[in-house]
Order: sequence, then C-alpha cells, then structure tokens
Amino acid sequence: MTEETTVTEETQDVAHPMDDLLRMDRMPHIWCPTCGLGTVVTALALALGKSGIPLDDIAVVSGIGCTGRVAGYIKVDSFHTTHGRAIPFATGLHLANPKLKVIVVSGDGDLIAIGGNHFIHAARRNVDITVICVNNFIYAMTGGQVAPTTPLTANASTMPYGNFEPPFNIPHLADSCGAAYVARWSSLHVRRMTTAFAEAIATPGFSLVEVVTPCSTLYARRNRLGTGLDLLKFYHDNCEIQHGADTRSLNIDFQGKITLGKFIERPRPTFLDRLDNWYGQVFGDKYEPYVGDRK
Amino acid sequence: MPQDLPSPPESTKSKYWRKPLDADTVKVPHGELHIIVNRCKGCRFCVEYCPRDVLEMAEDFNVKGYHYPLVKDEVACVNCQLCEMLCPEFAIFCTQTEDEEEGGGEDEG
Amino acid sequence: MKADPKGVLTGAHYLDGDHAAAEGALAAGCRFLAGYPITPSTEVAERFAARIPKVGGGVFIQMEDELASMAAILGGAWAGKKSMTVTSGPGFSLMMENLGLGIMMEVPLVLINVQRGGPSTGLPTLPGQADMMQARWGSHGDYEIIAICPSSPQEAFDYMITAFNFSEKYRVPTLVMMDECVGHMTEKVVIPPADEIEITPRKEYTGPPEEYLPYLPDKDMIPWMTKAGDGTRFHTTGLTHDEKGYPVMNADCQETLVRRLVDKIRTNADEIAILEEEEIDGADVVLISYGISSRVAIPAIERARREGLKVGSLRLVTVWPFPETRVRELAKNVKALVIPEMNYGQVYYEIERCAAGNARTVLVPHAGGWVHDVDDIYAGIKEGLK
Amino acid sequence: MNEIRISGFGGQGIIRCGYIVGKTASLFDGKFATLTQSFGPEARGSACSAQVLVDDEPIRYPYVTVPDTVVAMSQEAYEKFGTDITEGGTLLIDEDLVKPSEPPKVGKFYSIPAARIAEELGLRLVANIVMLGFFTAMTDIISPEAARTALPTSVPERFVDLNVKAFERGYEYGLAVLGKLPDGGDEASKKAKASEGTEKKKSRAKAGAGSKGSKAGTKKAEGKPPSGKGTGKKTAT
Repeated sequence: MTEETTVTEETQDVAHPMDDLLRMDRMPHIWCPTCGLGTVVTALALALGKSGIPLDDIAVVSGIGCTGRVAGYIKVDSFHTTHGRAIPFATGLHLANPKLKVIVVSGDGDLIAIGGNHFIHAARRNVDITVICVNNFIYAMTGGQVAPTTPLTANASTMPYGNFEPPFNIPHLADSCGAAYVARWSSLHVRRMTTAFAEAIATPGFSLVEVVTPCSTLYARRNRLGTGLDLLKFYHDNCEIQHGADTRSLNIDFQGKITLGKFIERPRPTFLDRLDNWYGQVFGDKYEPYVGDRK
Repeated sequence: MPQDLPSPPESTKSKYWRKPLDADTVKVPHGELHIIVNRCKGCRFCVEYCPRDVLEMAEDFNVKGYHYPLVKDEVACVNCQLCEMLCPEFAIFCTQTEDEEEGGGEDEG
Repeated sequence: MKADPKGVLTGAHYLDGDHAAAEGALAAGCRFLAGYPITPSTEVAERFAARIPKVGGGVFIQMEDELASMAAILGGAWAGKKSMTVTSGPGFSLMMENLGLGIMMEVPLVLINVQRGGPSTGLPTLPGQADMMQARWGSHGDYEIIAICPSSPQEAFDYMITAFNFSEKYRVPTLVMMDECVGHMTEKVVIPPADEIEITPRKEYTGPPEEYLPYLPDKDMIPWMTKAGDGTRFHTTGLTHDEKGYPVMNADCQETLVRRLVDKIRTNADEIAILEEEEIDGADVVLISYGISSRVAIPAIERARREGLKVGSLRLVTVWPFPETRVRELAKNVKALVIPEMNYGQVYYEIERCAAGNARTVLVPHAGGWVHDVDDIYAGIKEGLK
Repeated sequence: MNEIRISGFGGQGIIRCGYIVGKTASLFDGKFATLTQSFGPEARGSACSAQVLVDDEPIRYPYVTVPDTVVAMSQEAYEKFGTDITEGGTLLIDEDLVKPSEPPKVGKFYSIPAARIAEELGLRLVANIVMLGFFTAMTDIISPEAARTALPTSVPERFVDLNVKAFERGYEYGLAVLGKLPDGGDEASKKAKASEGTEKKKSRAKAGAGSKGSKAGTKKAEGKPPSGKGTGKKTAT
C-alpha cells in the first residue's frame, strides 16, 4: 500500500456529508468508471436533504438495469423492483400511503421501453410521484443493446450497423401525456440537476427529470466517443439551456446539440386530488377524504 | 454555455480568471478536501472541473488499480463542492475550514 | 385481532362469487385494489370500486394492465395497506412476473384468479381449472405458494379472509383460485359480525428502527415486516439478498434464501392445509377434488353410495402447498383415487406422484367450458373400483 | 328441486329477474337457490338466460339440466329454450315478443304481454319485473310476500315504486289468468284457460298450487288484462 492509501483511511474519520443519505456500507457501487450515475445519486441525495421532507417519509423505487441499482444506494425506504415496473410499484406505494414522497429513478430502457405504458399512464393520471429518467442512450447492463432513446445512426450491439429506429423524445412524451413538471439536464450540470430534482419533488403530480448521462463502457466505446469524461466535455460544449423550450424541439441527434432546461411547470390536480374532490361531490359530507388519511 | 459550469477548458482557465473588485473585503471561503482514495475509479471529473485547479491525478494506483486525485494546491480550494457533487464514487468531499485553518495536510501525498 | 367493522357488510346477501370475494377482501381489511378488467373476474374489482369510497381509508385504481396491477399492489402492501388484485387466465400470465417479486420480497397480498377456459383467450365467459399448475409454478424460479379454491360464493367470502390471514402470517402472496362458475354463481352469503371475524395482523417489527434487518428470519423462518415510512429505511430487492435486503450474488446466499422461502411454507404445510374429508375410513375409492369440481362430485358420490359402493371424499380447499402427507397415507389404504378436474391432468399428477403406485389414480378430465357431468364422475368412480 | 330458466335477449333484465327469484327463495323463503347465467360477449341483444335452482336442500350441481319452468321473453330465447322443458313443466312467455309456430308441448303454458304492460307503466325496462310478478303467480316456487320483501333491495332505489307496481301488475295478471281474482272471469283468464285447455288439460290441477298469492289475490287488479290489440292475438296458434 502506498502512503496515500494510508492517509485515505484516516480521512474516513471525517464523516462524509452523504453518510446519512447513502448506504455507505454498500460502497463501492457497481457502476463503471466515468459512469454518470453516481453524480445523479449525489444530486438526488442533495435534493432530498434540502427538500425539508423527513427522510423517513421518502421512498425511492427503481426498476432494473444500471440505474435500477440507484434504489439500493440511497438510505431511505428503497425498492429495487422488476424491469419496467418501477412506476406502477411507486404508484401503489404512493396511493396506499399518500404521505410518502415517492421517487422513481430508473433508466431510459426501463421507463420508456418496457415501462413505457406505465410511464404515459402515470403522467396522464398525474400520480404524485417524481420520475428521474437517466438516459444513457443504451441498454448498458445487458451489454449495449439499442434502446428507444438511441440516437439515429448510433451504434448498439443489436444495431451493429447503426440505429435506424427513430428514438423517443422523452420530455415531449411526458409533456403530451400531461406531466406537471418536465426538465432535462446532463449529469455534468450537477447544480441545475439538483435544483430540478428539488423542484420536481416539490411539484404535486407527475414530475419528470431526464438526465443525460455518459455510459463509457458501452455507448461511448461502441461509438468511439472516448470515455465518460469525453462525454462530459461533449455535454459541456454542446448543451444549450433553453428554459420553456417547445418540447417538440427536444430530439437528440447523434452527437448533435442537446437542449437542456426546465420545459414544463404546470401543477394540476393529482390523481388523489381528483379522487377526493369527485367523491366529495358525489357523496357530500358522508365522504371521508382519503388523503385525510395522511394525518 | 451552461452558466453553472465552473470554467472554460483548462488551457484557457487562468486567463479568464479575473480578480473581483471587492476581493479584499469579501471573505473567500476555504475548503478542506477529503479523498477516499480506494473508492476512486479514476474518472478525473474532479480534476477536470475544479474551477481553482486544486487537484491533480496521482501517479500511484489505489488498491483497485486506478489513479486518484491529490490536492496540489490546498490554499486554492474555495469549498465550492463541485468535485464532491460531480464525483460518481462519493470518493471526495469538501469541508469548510475555519479562519485558522489546519490546511489540507491529510491529503498531501 | 378482530375485523374492522367498517369493511364488514354483516347480514345475509344474495351475491355472486366475485362480489362475495370483494366483500371478503373488505372484511379482511383489504384497502387497496389495483386491477385491470378481465372476464370473468371484473365484478370483484367493480364491487370493490363501488364500496371502497363508502368504507373509507382505501383506494381502488384501475391500472393500465395486469403487469402494473400486480406491481402496484406490491407497492400498496409495502406502504402498509392490505392489498389485492384480481384477474383471469391471460392476466394471470402477465402477473407472474411480479408475483415472483412478491415471493422474493415476501409481500403479503392476495391475488384472485377467476379461472376460465384456456389456453390463450380461450373461453372468457366459461369456467376452467387449468391454471392450477401455473399457480404453482407460473413465475420463474423456485418457490412455494399458497392457493385456496373456493367452491361457492359463501366460501369465496370466507376464504378471502383466510387468504389474507395466510398471506400475513407467512408473508407470501396467496392465490384464490376460483373459476368462472363460482365467480358468476349467485347464492346466499352470510357475512358475520365484525367481531366474529378473526384477522391475522401483520408481523410488524417493533424494535429500534436502526437495528431493523428486513430479512432476518424469526424462529418460524418468517422475517418481521415493516412498511415504508416507518423509519427503518430498509432496502428490498428482487435480487438474491441477505438479511439486510442487500443483493448478494453467490450460491450460498441463494441457498439460504431460497431454502427459507420454500421451507417457511413446506414445514407449515399441515397448518396451512384445509381439507374436507368424508367417509374416508373403510373406503375403497376416494375422490379427490377441489373448487367447483368438489361440488359437482357430490351427487356422483351419493349415487355410488346409494349403490353400496364405499366411496370417500377428500376435498382440497388449499391445493398448494399440496397436502402430500395426507395423500400418501390415503393411497396406502384405498384401491383407487379418482380425480375430477377441469383440465387434462394437473393436480392429478401430484396425486399420482404421492400415490406412488400404492393406489390406482383415475383422472376424470374436462377441458373446461362447463363443469363435469355427474355421470362422468360416477363413471370415474366405477373405473376406480375395477 | 325446481330448475328454472329465464330467457330473453340481453338488456331485458333477464339476469335481474333470475336474481330476484333466487334472492327471494334463499333469503326470504328459507330455501336454497343458486343463480347462474350464460351470456355471449355482446352487452346487448344476444340471447341471454338466467338459470335458477331452488331447493329445500343445499344445491350441488350448479347448473340447470332440464328445466321444469321456462320463461321466454324473446323469440330467439323461445326457440332456443322453449322446447327443452321437463314433462309437465311450465312455460311462460311474453305474448307480444314470442310467437310459437305451433302449440308448445308443455304441461302448462301461460302468456302475458309483459313488455306492453311495462310500457303502460311508463318504462319498458320493467317488463322483467312484470314477468317476475307473473312468474310468482303462476308457479309456487317463490312466495309473493317474500318477493315483495326482496324487490326493493334488488332494483335501483329511484325505481323501487315503479318496480313494485310492475310486480303487482304482473302478479295480478297471473291471478286473473288463474281465475283467482274476484273478477277473475275476465278476458285474460278466459283466454288463458282456453289456451291451457286446448293444450294441456292434465296440468290444470297443478296450476292451482300457487295459492300463496291468495292474499294479494283479494286485491282488485289494477291492470286491465289484455285489451284491444292484445286480445286479438292468441298466445298460441
């Protein structure tokens, strides 16, 4: 061991500021070098810490895949579920206990492909959950297969000659389904991302933050884009912030400009707001509001 | 360019770094960096994006075989915590030092 | 613990099996149903949706599909509400994914399958009993599960309470395997007063939150449960996990976990087994049946007995875990076991296995779409006596 | 055991009618009653039937095998089920909606313009309850008192009065047919007797068994048994 290593052991005597928010007993995490997921976790933890919501009242739900592991590292009630089903699982948690602030963190394949149906319906119902969609343009954990977000012409293991399927524009999808809050940031924009997480969490209803992150091992390597650091530099040079941009304009082309920003902020009644209001009208005073349950 | 980005690319960094007019009256905070060497996977995010060019990569390897950051200019750290936020490994963090700072001795290699 | 009177519609009612099951769920304290319509199970969801705003403290949500429904009730259960869903064959297939997650996470919940004829879309409005092996093995991986088969609306009510109680006691998803005939059959259902309904409470963790280990088994092999928001800040996963709930990818952890998941049911199989036995002693033939087939078998048994034949009856109210010990015993004392079921041999093969050559086994199959003809069951009894 | 099949097309309230028969028997007459139903995938217009088994003993086999009582409220239902009745069994039809091409070969055969009476009451939809009243009068499977108890909790609250009226009209029509009303010599009963006489004389004795309705039978019938157009048509030709 080098001397530096010894020094490191000593530094661990100082509490890491995330000690109360992360499951440090599980470190190191499974993610590859220069993967952006750890940064997303930090931003989420910071946003949770600043939200003022008691940590005991927060639940994080993930699906499957690299991002699916996020739930396992955040020290709140956390659920690592099945592929694509994080949103309905979260819906159940939230509806059964509206006091919980439920946050879904999962990948683009999980949320938009296999879980696409759940995504659009949760947005339509305006279930009061926050969804963080980490978009690395590829199925990473399974080896770099094409995703519904893979840019045209980008290479994937199941698109070995380049992708010819048009990808989803996630903010537009969420917007058109009625999401109450929609933003997109890159994992380089860590302060903005943290702010966006905090805003999304504070917005009643279905809120979505898409985070463009580097996948160095598969996406970058297959496409000869260098490392995750090179991708961060690419974001640095090619991201444009345009708050309130028309979500139709937010397609991401291979190595093209990426528009970031807060696009939608329009609180509207949530599923449970509507449920209580409607039954209140139907049954009058006889109806005991369900969300009254939270008290 | 994203406004929260700390600095232009490294090569041009110092040229644009002008001294604020009230620099003598506003107290610049100082940070102490803590590096958990064996968590590091050598991504260099902290080194690249430190606005004060505080860090450099060690020539040594940690137990997992990665080069890790070292503090090269402990006085320069202003506790902006960008390295801490960007670090995907929760391997570096910053604490604010008191006026009579002890220095970042722990991190000196 | 007694039932919460709010959910108990005490009195005599004329209800179909689906509606009775919904009432059973409410009486058992179920306050969250996420479902997706499918014939012939839809009426359970409809009744629950109509009743829950009046009962209070609960929610019905119609999800976008069965995948979502099953996922949502896992969430509902972890948030502390007794939760259920209801479906039929095609939806049951879709639910298998998250049924497995429920088994792995040890989530108490109830899933009703009002069976219809299959495979595929099959016979939506007509009965079948051909999902029995799917109930046992339908989700991938190795596990034990509980499945209860009511044969009347009254039993649909009664056994929903049993199902919830089992699910809480053993922390395992519990299946109520009805069929279209029972689901759509309307009969008198007597709902007792709340204080006569025994409810098994959740095995709640009460120790210091920071010391909680979500998968530390108690002596009975069943871990204490917490719920989201209780301050234990636990983690749970569908991956193979240790006592902390953290993923551990090795054979030792897999062995410890899967063995416990299996054993917590197997070693309690006798306690879980609900069997109805009749005139078994001295019988030459014992008819083994479950669900609606048990009812239909009675006239056949009675006819045989009127002719002086010694026919006993073993009704499996719980089909899973399979009452292996009892069937093995029986097989040693009778000439034949006769098994009418609405499929071409599912539970039959379990019985044949346990009979181990000690008694003949006679399957009286029926592809579904109707219940057995009494004559066919009678002929099966005669066949067994040959 | 009574095996009853009530049939018609979807949307006529056939299942509801069967439901009330079963509910009446099992909750208020102290019997056992099992209702099953069969229907196609269409919500409306297809042939639809409700089967009710009523017995003093618990019912095992849940389906009707051969019914002893059939109610047919549509031509299609009549053609499908009208001939499948036990020997000496009873057939009840809506005389405007069912036109048997030849006299039904059954023990007892009665008809009522249930849909027409329902229309007179202002809501065609209560034809099923008119038929229920008629069924109650013409068979002794359920008692009118029990049926009256079951009815209000078996129909939508805002239609209770109308349904009660519909039941009574059908019931009294039946009593009239049986000649049990004080003014029982009216057209309806004459006609019913006539058709009955020509078709199945041997069943007369059994027809009188519906005596539980006697209390109601003392009431004067509100409904005019078939008038005008109705009388011109025979229930069986």
